[in-house]
Amino acid sequence: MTFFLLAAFVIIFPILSQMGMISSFQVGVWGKYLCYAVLAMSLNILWGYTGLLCLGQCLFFALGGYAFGMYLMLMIGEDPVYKTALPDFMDFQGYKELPWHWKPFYNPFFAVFAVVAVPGVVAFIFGALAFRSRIKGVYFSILTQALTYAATLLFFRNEFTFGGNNGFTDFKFIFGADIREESTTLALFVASGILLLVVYWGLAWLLKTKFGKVQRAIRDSENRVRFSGYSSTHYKVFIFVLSAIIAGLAGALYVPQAGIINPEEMKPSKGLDIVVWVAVGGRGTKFGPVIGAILISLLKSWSTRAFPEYWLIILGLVFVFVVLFMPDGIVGLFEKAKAYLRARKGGESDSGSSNIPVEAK
Amino acid sequence: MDQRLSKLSTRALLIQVILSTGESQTAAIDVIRERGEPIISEVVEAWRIGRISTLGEGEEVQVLIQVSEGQYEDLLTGSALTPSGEPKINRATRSLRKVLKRIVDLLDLKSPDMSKRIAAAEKLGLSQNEEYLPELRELVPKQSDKKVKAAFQEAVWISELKNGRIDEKISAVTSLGEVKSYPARDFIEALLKESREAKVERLDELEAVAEIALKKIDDHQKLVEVASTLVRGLSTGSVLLLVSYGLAITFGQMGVINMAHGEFIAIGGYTTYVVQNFFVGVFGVESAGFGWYFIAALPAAFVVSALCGAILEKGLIQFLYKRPLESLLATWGVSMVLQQVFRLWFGAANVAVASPEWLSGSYELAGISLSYNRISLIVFALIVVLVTWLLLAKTNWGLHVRATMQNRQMSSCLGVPSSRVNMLTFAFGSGLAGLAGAFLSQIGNVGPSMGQTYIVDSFMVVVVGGVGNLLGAALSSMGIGMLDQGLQPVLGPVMGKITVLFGIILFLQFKPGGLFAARSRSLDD
Amino acid sequence: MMTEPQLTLEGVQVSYDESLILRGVDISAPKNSVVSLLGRNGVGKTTALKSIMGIVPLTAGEITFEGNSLTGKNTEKRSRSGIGYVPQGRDIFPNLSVWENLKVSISVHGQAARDRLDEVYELFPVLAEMKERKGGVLSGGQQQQLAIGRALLTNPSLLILDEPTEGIQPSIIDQIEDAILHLKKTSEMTILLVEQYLDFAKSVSDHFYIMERGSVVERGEIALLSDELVAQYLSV
Amino acid sequence: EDTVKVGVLHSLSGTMAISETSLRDILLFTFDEINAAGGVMGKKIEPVVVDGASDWPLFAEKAEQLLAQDKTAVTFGCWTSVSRKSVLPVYEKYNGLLFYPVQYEGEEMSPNIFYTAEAVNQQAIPAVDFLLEDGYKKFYLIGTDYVYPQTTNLVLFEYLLSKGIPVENIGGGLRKDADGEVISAGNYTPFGHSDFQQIVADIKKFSASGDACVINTINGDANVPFFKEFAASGLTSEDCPVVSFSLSEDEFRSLPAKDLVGHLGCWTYFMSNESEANKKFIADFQAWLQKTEVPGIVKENRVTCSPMVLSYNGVYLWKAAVEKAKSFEPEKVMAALKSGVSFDGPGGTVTSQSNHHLTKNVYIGETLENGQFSVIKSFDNVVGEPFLKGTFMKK
Amino acid sequence: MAVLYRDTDLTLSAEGVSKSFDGFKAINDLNFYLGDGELRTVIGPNGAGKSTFMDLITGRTTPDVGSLTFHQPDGHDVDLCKLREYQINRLGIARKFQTPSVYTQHTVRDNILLSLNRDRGVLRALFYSETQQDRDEIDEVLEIIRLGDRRDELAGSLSHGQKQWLEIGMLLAQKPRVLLVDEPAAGMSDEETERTGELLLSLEGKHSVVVVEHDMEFVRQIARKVTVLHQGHVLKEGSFDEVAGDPTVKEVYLGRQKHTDAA
Ligand SMILES: Nc1ncnc2c1ncn2[C@@H]1O[C@H](COP(=O)(O)OP(=O)(O)OP(=O)(O)O)[C@@H](O)[C@H]1O
Ligand SMILES: Nc1ncnc2c1ncn2[C@@H]1O[C@H](COP(=O)(O)OP(=O)(O)OP(=O)(O)O)[C@@H](O)[C@H]1O
Ligand SMILES: CC(C)C[C@H](N)C(=O)O
Ligand SMILES: [Mg+2]
Ligand SMILES: [Mg+2]
Repeated sequence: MTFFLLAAFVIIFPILSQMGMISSFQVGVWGKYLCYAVLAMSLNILWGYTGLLCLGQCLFFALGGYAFGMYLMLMIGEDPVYKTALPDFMDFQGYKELPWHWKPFYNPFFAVFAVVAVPGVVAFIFGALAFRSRIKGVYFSILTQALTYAATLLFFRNEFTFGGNNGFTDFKFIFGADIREESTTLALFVASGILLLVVYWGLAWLLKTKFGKVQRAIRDSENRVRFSGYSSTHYKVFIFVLSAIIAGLAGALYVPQAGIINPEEMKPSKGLDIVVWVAVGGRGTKFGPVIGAILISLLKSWSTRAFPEYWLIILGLVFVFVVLFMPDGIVGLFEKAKAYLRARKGGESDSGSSNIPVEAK
Repeated sequence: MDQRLSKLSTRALLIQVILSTGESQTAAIDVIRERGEPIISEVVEAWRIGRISTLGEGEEVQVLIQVSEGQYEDLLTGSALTPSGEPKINRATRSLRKVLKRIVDLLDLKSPDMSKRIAAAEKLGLSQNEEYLPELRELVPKQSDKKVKAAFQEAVWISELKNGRIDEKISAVTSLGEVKSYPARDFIEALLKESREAKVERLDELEAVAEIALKKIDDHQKLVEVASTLVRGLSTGSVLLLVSYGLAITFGQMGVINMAHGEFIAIGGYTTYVVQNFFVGVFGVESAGFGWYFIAALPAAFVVSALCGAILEKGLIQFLYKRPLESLLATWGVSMVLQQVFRLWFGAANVAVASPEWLSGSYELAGISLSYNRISLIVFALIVVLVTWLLLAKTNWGLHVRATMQNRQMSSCLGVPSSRVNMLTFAFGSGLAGLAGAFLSQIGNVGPSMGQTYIVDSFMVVVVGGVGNLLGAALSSMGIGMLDQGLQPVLGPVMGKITVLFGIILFLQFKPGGLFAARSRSLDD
Repeated sequence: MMTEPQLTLEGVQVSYDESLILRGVDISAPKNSVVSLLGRNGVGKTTALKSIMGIVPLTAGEITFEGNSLTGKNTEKRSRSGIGYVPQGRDIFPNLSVWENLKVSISVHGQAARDRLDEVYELFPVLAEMKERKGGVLSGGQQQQLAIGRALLTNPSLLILDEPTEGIQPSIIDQIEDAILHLKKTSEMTILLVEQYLDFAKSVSDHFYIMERGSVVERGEIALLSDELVAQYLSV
Repeated sequence: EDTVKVGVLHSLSGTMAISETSLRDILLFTFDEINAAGGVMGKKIEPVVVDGASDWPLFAEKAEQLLAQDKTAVTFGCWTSVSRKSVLPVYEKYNGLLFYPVQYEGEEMSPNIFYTAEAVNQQAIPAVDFLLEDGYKKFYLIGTDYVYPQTTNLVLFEYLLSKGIPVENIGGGLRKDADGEVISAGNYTPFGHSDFQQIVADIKKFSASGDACVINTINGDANVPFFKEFAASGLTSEDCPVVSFSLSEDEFRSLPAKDLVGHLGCWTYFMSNESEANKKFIADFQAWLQKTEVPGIVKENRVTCSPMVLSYNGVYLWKAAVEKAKSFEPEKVMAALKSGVSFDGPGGTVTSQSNHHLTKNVYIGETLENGQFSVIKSFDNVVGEPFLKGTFMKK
Repeated sequence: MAVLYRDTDLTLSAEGVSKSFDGFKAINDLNFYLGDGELRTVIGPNGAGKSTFMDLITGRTTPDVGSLTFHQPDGHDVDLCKLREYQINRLGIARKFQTPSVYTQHTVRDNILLSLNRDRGVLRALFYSETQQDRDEIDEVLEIIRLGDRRDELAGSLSHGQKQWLEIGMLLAQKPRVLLVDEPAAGMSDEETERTGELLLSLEGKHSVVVVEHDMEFVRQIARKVTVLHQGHVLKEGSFDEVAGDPTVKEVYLGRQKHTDAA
């Protein structure tokens, strides 16, 4: 059901925009939100369904973004300040020729491959190490945070060959199309929409498989899973890599729409933002992350314009409110409402809705 | 020399220096150079930091020294005075100050204050100015204190490196090597280089002794470097410890993923700021009373943060004990709110907190410089660890905290007042964060997002130590601090920090539960 | 036995989420007696005990202890007013040492608890032997002993035991049995016992209650617990 | 319609808010001042304030919102270079107009951005000139590890060499690429670094032999721990002055002034400027602060500083250019700017140049105990030059 | 009288195994041999090391010294000390824990499904689809543990005793060669205990089973060969009566044996 809702949205939105009812700006903004939604889903399969709270999901997003950004940088050609084939920041930092690891990125296929491979490989190495030595719970969370923090510092460095603090900006062409054209904006929106639908559908499928069940079993009792003959390490590495790849893809689509990628994008606080999206929407629900990411981003976008001085307070209170009164997020609230309607015949359904511990009452 | 001038009192001369310009100023300075009264350095220092002002115009003009806020002294008479108008601040020019600084340094050579004498000798020696050499030489035997004497002697040698005869140079080099003089190192090296490049007359003997001396100095320096690094590591570790200890309680003991921890640190910082302003209001910046503000700020910071913590616990956290992950979301929200509240209350800019006199400055020990605020930081961290340990390990309250955190329901079943324990514990943890904030105000920023700087580090420390283990947190902060400072000289601060982070990641591969992992046989822990 | 009841449950209802688990339970335990609560797996025995401790909220009914209603009292107050509890599953504090586990009770209940300590050590010598060991690493049976010892130290006038013999070696079960009989004789203690081990229950109890799907279906003096009843309600 | 919408795009939250909020304040003041005097070409300015939240993609989004939705005629905003770089494509796409007020590393000249900021040759170079003249022979470079400090220091490195300073007298460390060419000069710390023990110890060694100074491009609040450590180690400005490029009067509000006395700054405006224009400007601003009702604006102890004045100047230059072009059309306004318009601002006359930068006065100042600068040298009418790298290389 | 020891091949042998925790010897030079298809009962005082021994076999901890060998039907011997938990399980060694451990957020049925003896690799799990045989097996197990009517409820909402049963069901679903059953009767009524006993007896011959229990009635019911552990070491091995009559066993373990005698 939710899938068709999403699909309808992805189809109708561009049509409305073609009819002039939605501005190209809105299309661009929503395109980014769709990427956020995918990013949130990628965290949800880890956190919501496997119990692995990754605070560094932003890293994979950014890595995908950087990988694709490298391609976009090379596509700028000789246009801006220095009129050389090198990206401006390289001229600027005194490079005489393109570093070797940049060269393959002239090829768009390689770039797309890298978008998948780089986050995937990083996740694989990190995941294999961490899960083998049975790092779990908060230890895992904090480690992922340390990882993304270290990466941020690394990318901030000028000499890391990725533009330092300023990162990549001022993209001009994507697959031959002018990135500033409205049609490109629309195309990117549609691409993001398709990514969203595919990921949504794919994850829904995954959850139904036995794999999905093992995943949730790991969340509940990982040791039990091991004693039942499953290598929880393999499962966790697989899901971690998958999630990183999805995040990377989201990042790759995000970057041309946002127009910039820089190390700020992998800062630990960004990782927490994603966690918040998922939690607000409803952790461990299919639709929750999507709705959480979009609603929070909308709220942020709207309130930074409407209440520039107060928006942080508004947003912060929303989080507190959600936690206190919607323990299973927005989606959980819907479920509760549905269950309530169903059970209304059964008389007073108890206070179960707010899991307020008894001793605290 | 101007007869008229030399008849004037030093105070009057100073007034002339301050009020006149050009030749008559220079003349006055020349005379002052001959005088040796402490008032000179006092006035020069006051002039430097804008405490000299004038009152009135023309012949009537009076020169005043500001003693403290609104309190002045007539420079000519030295008597206290309440100005009849608005005094106008008078400032020395930069070049004048540099000249006067030299005079003051020379004066300081005879200052009764030992540390001033040492500093002056050091400085004049390093300047390698020929003019000062005779005076320095003359003063060496007059020093009774060994340390002072050594400083003067060293200054003489350093000066001789440039101004001495060749034999004097050689003996100076040798002696400097003996005392392993660090400041001399670069001069000796320059001397060596000069001699090598001057192809006409190479001074073989000088070169030989210079090489030996350099080696001696370098070897010693390596030792000092290691020792200094250790001290710096301790101090960095203490900062980490202070900022993370509150979290070791709220997160480690209670399981609340407290993202607002940083804001509690900020509350401590702001409390210190408010207390400081209060003291300024009551005592004035200059008064002795002001220096005590920090002593008052410590308990204040603790209490204010603890209160805020208690409110947060009662209003929010207590509903989340069964859902620890959600505490992350809620406290993240609280953290956003608090940050913006700080901005609206105190402004978006950081606020200034001045260190009291007794926390400024440093102490030199065998070549290692120990600044007072760092030393007190280390001591304070130690106290925090001790007190926390005593509270948690030796009191019933501590036992209740630990029992409640391990199994809230069961401890209630045994009659432990768990909701009160929860509140007090959270308040205590928050109070510790506030204390950390108070201390951080002495070495860093106080501002709306000051807490954010520390939050990642704090969680890391707690996790590396082993969640729930206070000793672990203490050791891990020291370890991380040492590692950080140890790597910095080699890799620089950025790569050093990155390496530390990767080091932590690797460390947890081997100790997946941190330094002191809580062991359990239960299947789902 | 004509004494007034130490504890009464009247029409107690409890539900988890949407389903009603206790559908009006009435129990009354006379002072200084041992009452067994029997029934198949999942009929709600543990839930009934939890409702006495205030761990699960009642949706209806009332619980009275020593003449006072427990409604509105939180768990901690109930414990302080003299109810001791040994939960099913032991709930040892895993990272506290054995001694600290016991000390939690002592710290709350003071001198009276300390006086009991020797008694507890005598009953479960292993607790004295393993004082310094962390509660979490004890064997299952040792943990069970610790849980009972810890509850005894709260010096309760009502002791609630949820399957106390589970996982305990036979010789110690005997001792527990002796201890219960001894307590009954020497103190005013009332004991509410949930037990699957029928022989044990029979030999220590004065009264029995049988539960079936959330309600009490049979009650009486223990001597009246006939094989028919057992066959009807306790076997499969 | 008698209003014209003008965008204000600064971070009011997040890490950069400490600096940027003051620019919002001054802009709102300027708009009120202009509106009180009749507006721009008869139209009142209607500010649209948005919060970029120190979040660079959000800056881009907000910029687009200002241009596409609010249809603002011009935007005043950005502080960090990265925020400017993130909105640059947006302004080019919509052919909008942005005024950028904060000193930066140069090497950029977008057709849609006007840089009222100090270019490197209007800040760093004059400062070094002054130090050389003052007899300093050793220079220690220190900064935050990112583009602005790295670039500025590279330029300064070249400049110092060209002035005959030997390499060994340039402290902080050098890094060379494979060909032995220097690609980075100076000691760098991460953003928000708080532990300067090691670096200050290094500086102490470096300056032991006298005649040394520190060139500080540390950005933001990391300056506080740096100066606290510096002072705690016993160093003073007479021993080794620090000249900072990111510390203005506004930042001094949050620094313990006594730790900074005698250290140097270099800007195109100082609050202590004696001119009548400046006195009036300050008085008006203070008066405005007292009566404004915008939430979160601090009213006590406020100061003015170069980025604020450059924002202020920007608004007036825009007004002048609009009136010259007789149009709000960004393209025409930019053309008018390029043709050269002047404004007598609080820091002296500024004139727009065809290279999108300003000709303005540069002042070297010395920090006083009250958080003000006292001018010790000024350079008049320095022409802003964004492209400097490589220009001092002899070989 | 049941056959005490059938001269069959071994499936599991432990030789000279010791394990200590912080200096405390939980297992002390233990030798233990389990025959193919044998039903073995292990008793011993609380803390004797029974559960720890199972921990060692299943890879939860590794012995300090000694060897643990699994003898496969094809004649290969496998050193268990070198394997991880899931590898040991895949060899066919499955365990029921002393405190019930089930997937609380899964339905009763899925708990069984996840325990079925199928390829448990990642890819297989992805492309696994339920066959009729799987369904039958699940139903069969549910039947045995009598939780059929609660098959679609979350396991977390079962009572203690029901969880015990569910875990036994999960054990059965794995169809292992060796079953290690730690206190299966705890929390069960006498009737159910007896049923559990019958169930275990029915496995005899097809599977090797090690049962740990303190319920002497139950032990008597299922006893073939009984091993008594004490302080990490085998104190006595033999038939139920031999063991129960042993004075040391009586002293350290059985006590006055009132209930067992009565039965
Ligand atoms: N947390 C829970 N959520 C939902 N249902 C529960 C929960 N705990 C218990 N139940 C249900 O309540 C019923 C009664 O459980 P309870 O634990 O009281 O049984 P019991 O009589 O103690 O059984 P046993 O002898 O197995 O311990 C059971 O059907 C169980 O499924
Ligand atoms: N991880 C550990 N750390 C310390 N001691 C341990 C650990 N694991 C087990 N022990 C100790 O080893 C001994 C054996 O424990 P084990 O659980 O094997 O006993 P058991 O025979 O199963 O007892 P029960 O019948 O009570 O279940 C106990 O004394 C226990 O405290
Ligand atoms: C130095 C800073 C205040 C501003 C500079 N333009 C930057 O890149 O961030
Ligand atoms: Mg029960
Ligand atoms: Mg056991």
